[in-house]
Amino acid sequence: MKAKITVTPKKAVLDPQGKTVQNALEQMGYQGIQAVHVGKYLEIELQGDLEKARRQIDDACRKLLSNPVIEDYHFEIEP
Amino acid sequence: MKAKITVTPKKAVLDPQGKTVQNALEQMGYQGIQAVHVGKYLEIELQGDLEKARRQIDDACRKLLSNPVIEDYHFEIEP
Amino acid sequence: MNFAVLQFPASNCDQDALHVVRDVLGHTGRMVWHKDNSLGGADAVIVPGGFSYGDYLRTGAIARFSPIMQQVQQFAANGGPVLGICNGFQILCEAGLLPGALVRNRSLQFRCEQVFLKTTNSNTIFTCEIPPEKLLRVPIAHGEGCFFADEETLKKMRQNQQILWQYVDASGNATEQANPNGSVQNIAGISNEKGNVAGLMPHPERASEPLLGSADGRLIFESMVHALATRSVKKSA
Amino acid sequence: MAEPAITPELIQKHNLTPDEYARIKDILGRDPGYTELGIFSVMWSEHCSYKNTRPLLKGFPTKSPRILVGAGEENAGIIDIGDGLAIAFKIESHNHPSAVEPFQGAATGVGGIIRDIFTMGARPVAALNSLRFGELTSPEVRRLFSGVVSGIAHYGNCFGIPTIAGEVYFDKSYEGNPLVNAFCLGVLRHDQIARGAAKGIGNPVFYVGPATGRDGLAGAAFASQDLTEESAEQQRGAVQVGDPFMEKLVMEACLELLATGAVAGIQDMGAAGLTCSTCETAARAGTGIEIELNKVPQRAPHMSSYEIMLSESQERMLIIVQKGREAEVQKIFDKWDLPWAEIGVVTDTSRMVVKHGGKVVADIPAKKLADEAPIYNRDSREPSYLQKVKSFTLDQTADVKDPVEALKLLLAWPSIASKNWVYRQYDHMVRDNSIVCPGSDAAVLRIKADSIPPLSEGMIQTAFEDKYIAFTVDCNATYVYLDPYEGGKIAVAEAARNLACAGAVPLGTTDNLNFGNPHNPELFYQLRRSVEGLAEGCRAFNAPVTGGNVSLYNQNPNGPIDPTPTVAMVGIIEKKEHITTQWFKDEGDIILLLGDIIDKQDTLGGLGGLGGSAYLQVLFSQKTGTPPRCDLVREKAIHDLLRSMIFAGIVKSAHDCSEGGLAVAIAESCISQQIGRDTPRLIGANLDLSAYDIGRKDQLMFGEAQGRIVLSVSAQNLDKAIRLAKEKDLPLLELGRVGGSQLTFRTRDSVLKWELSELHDLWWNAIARAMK
Ligand SMILES: Nc1ncnc2c1ncn2[C@@H]1O[C@H](COP(=O)(O)OP(=O)(O)O)[C@@H](O)[C@H]1O
Ligand SMILES: [Mg+2]
Repeated sequence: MKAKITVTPKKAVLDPQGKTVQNALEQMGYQGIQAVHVGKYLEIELQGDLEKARRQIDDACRKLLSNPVIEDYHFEIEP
Repeated sequence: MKAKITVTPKKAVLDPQGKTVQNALEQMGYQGIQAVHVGKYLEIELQGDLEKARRQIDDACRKLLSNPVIEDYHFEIEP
Repeated sequence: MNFAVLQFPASNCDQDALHVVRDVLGHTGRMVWHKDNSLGGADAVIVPGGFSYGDYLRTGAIARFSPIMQQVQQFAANGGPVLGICNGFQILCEAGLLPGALVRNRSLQFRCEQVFLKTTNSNTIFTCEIPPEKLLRVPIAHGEGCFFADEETLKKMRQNQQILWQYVDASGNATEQANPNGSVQNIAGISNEKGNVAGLMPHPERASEPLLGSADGRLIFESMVHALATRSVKKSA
Repeated sequence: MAEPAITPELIQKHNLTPDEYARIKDILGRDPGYTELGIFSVMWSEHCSYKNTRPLLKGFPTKSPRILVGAGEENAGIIDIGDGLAIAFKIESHNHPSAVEPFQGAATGVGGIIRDIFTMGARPVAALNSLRFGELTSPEVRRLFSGVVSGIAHYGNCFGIPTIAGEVYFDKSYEGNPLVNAFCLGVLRHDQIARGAAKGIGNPVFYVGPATGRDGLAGAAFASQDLTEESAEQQRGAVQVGDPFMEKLVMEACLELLATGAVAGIQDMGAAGLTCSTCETAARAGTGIEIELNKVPQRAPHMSSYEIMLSESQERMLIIVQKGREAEVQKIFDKWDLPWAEIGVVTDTSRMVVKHGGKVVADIPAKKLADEAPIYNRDSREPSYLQKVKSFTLDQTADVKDPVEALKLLLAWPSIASKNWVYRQYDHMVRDNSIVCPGSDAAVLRIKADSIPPLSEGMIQTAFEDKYIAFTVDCNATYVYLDPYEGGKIAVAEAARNLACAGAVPLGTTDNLNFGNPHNPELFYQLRRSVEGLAEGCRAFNAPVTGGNVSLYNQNPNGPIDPTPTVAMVGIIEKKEHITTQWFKDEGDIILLLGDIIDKQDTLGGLGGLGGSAYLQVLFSQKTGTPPRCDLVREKAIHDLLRSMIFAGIVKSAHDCSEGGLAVAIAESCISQQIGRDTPRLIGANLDLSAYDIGRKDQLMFGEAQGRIVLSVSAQNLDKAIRLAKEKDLPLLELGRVGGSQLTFRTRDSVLKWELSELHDLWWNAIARAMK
């Protein structure tokens, strides 16, 4: 199985990186950009039972992979 | 529209972050983990015509958002 | 001898580079703002260290799109000498003026410490004044200095002798231990194929006065000066 | 948006007592609105008003002929260093935010203190940090420790300021409540001093920097209450995130702008953001100020006036511009691609008026709000634990059995071990001025022409000799816990000693008072007594206090932290030839001890310097006993003598004896020079202590008597050194010679040997190992 995890800064939290990238894109002439958010992407290849994996990944996201104070996470598991 | 972009390190590039996360996960007692890859995730909210957006994002990925020497990118656009 | 030191938003070793070429080596030099469209007739360009654009996205990724970089491309294409230090090295790689790329240190930590460098090619305009056997003691200060290039790029670089400096231990061996960031083959600095553009992660401008612990870094600037004096290199627009 | 009604519960939630609320009504002549309540609550929090500590702080010496801007006048004090140049420096705590989110908490702490410095018109050129954590055996502590260190590194490195010195201690009492104190020093010319005053009726008020979000709402208030799960949870709502890239641009732009002369007043938006900066600038100038919140750039939708006024979004500045020169300001901020907005005007009403969409949401007399917070003289009672401490004797403690092992254990103790795991993550060399980097008693920085901010039109900078500034930050909180008064004196004495070892004369001090809840009389006693000790120390070394910071309510469920009055001291070195480092230099040099082996006059505990020692903590897990006394007169005499020897050009190395006593100081002198990555320069020493080995060996080797310095001189200068000591009639003991690849101590009945490579490995790698 493969777990695909995205970790993004909470909306209320300042995302200086996103802002800087947005400015750069506008400088380069790209149009119609309203917001840019930069986060982390993780791919975890793992074996075993799907349900267990789901629980493990969710647990790991909270405990290790994201910083719940400033980040949200989201994941899917591909068989 | 929202463009969801993932940028991942090429296999040949050493990914110490991935290794560290894998070790940490194993330390924490998670089982069956074969590999971990850590990359970037970008969300770009934009307006305008879908096709144009697709071209723009692809262009931006090649020019700015990823470095072809070390990274691969992939994106989807949600209407 | 007239140096142009580029200044990007959050360059922070720009003053240091200018200090060394002007106050220590007694040449002329001036800052060139990243929005400018001219290098003002400089004989050589230094792309200094720092955290241009906060290192956001990728080190050097955004800076390379500044207007001044087109002038640098031109200048380099005409054979003008360009030296990138630390973040400057990263910018030159991103701009395609140098091969490869710089990624996160293997330790995942920023490292600031003295390292020893072996010069692996002494007949370039950046190394000609460095005694072949001499080890340079120069500080590093970076979080993303791990040099990467794929096998065939490395092969070409070796053939063209584009690898200029390697991290070594006190006795000159390029050991695993001596490698502060995980760079392939302990690579600390390289040049382009033509040999007129070079980049390195260590900071020679921080090792150009005995008072600061080492003056070995001077040799790199003095090499550029010597080369320019003896060869005829084009002036910038 | 409907604002909540003011209820007693709401008032209490804002940490305001009924009396304080009555006073507010009194000042306003009516009930406050919700926004006004928030404004008062942050301005009258301990963090902004020092309401519990002001009476104590009055005891600090704050005058000297060199002081250009004194304590409390502005964001930071300023000291003359000659040739028309000056330095501005200050220390600031970010303890509670770092407990909630270590990386961002520490990063924004650094950002905040840097802003305080360039707000004065100075260019920030050096950063220090003083850190306290629980023991590294706890995973949670390791998380906080590495988070804080990488947060400091992230901000300072990116901004481009060398983090050149600091200190780290590990002790159970800080578990869950780490201390993160950040110091910054800047350089400027006398004629470049900027003021945080809203001068000039009719002058426009500018807002510069990123948009305001809900970040760190009321952080000042948060820092002024016990750290509890709930209070922390509130904060998690919107943690402040630092953007060093933005700060670097704001700093360069502000210095450029100040050079134009278009600025009438400037103030950073730190704690209590817009609230504090507007009312303080008005109060300082005796003017009024009026702002319209709809003009304030906002990051989040539908922000209430309460939220906008109390937000602590980072990297923002308030600038009062000379009327008619707005265009110059706009030009510079556009050059640096910085957001700015004109949000208000200076008035003659001496009131702070805040409008939101034209509607007045706050109308408060600025001076009363800023300067007339209630002042409390808290009760203080000698803590009961001190009785037990004082009665401690060594009767139950046998003399050291295995001194060889003991020294190894001490060198590997995280609080004594090398802090290279920390400072190698900090860029401590950027700006090309770091002469003595982290790893010696005090760091030494060069001040050169490019250290000062851009000059105004018509200013001529006459060339000046480079200047050399020395830095240290110190506080042995164990001593302070065991004897707040002596401990306070010792913190200052150790700082001054570290400066003297570098060849420097103290210029001034900034202190950070990290303590527990002031409502607890026993904790307030610690605060009161140690401040008295600090004050006396600063007087003794002519190092007046130019400013500082108070952080109370530092405790966790297990109780308060050890009282930790951190002392950062800055000194000047006259000639570069005087710059001295702590490590031994050459084979054959003579090793001397300036001061006594045992402090015979120590009538306090008579523990021979073992009270509160690292030795008792490491080998017997005992943190007790009366700490060594501190004789300030003698200490000062010792420092003066050391300097006279350094000025005479005969001192090759000087290292102060602190934690771990003589043995640790000698060992560090042998192993602490690092010439390159994984490349120490080890140099042995051969000592004969038999003549002094008359009492207990543990006292001889590991006692921490104060006022002692280990130095080395070349053989031919020995007589000269002895003569100088005789003249001052101070003890200078010959201990042995530098040389070899081992450290050996000859005692009355044995010869103790250590391999340097082993000692270095234990000391250099201890923290890295603990972090694995
Ligand atoms: N957090 C830190 N940041 C930078 N330097 C540090 C830090 N902690 C310790 N150091 C450096 O390590 C050396 C030893 O620190 P310390 O044991 O406190 O010295 P001393 O006991 O002489 O005051 C000093 O040079 C100090 O500046
Ligand atoms: Mg200390």
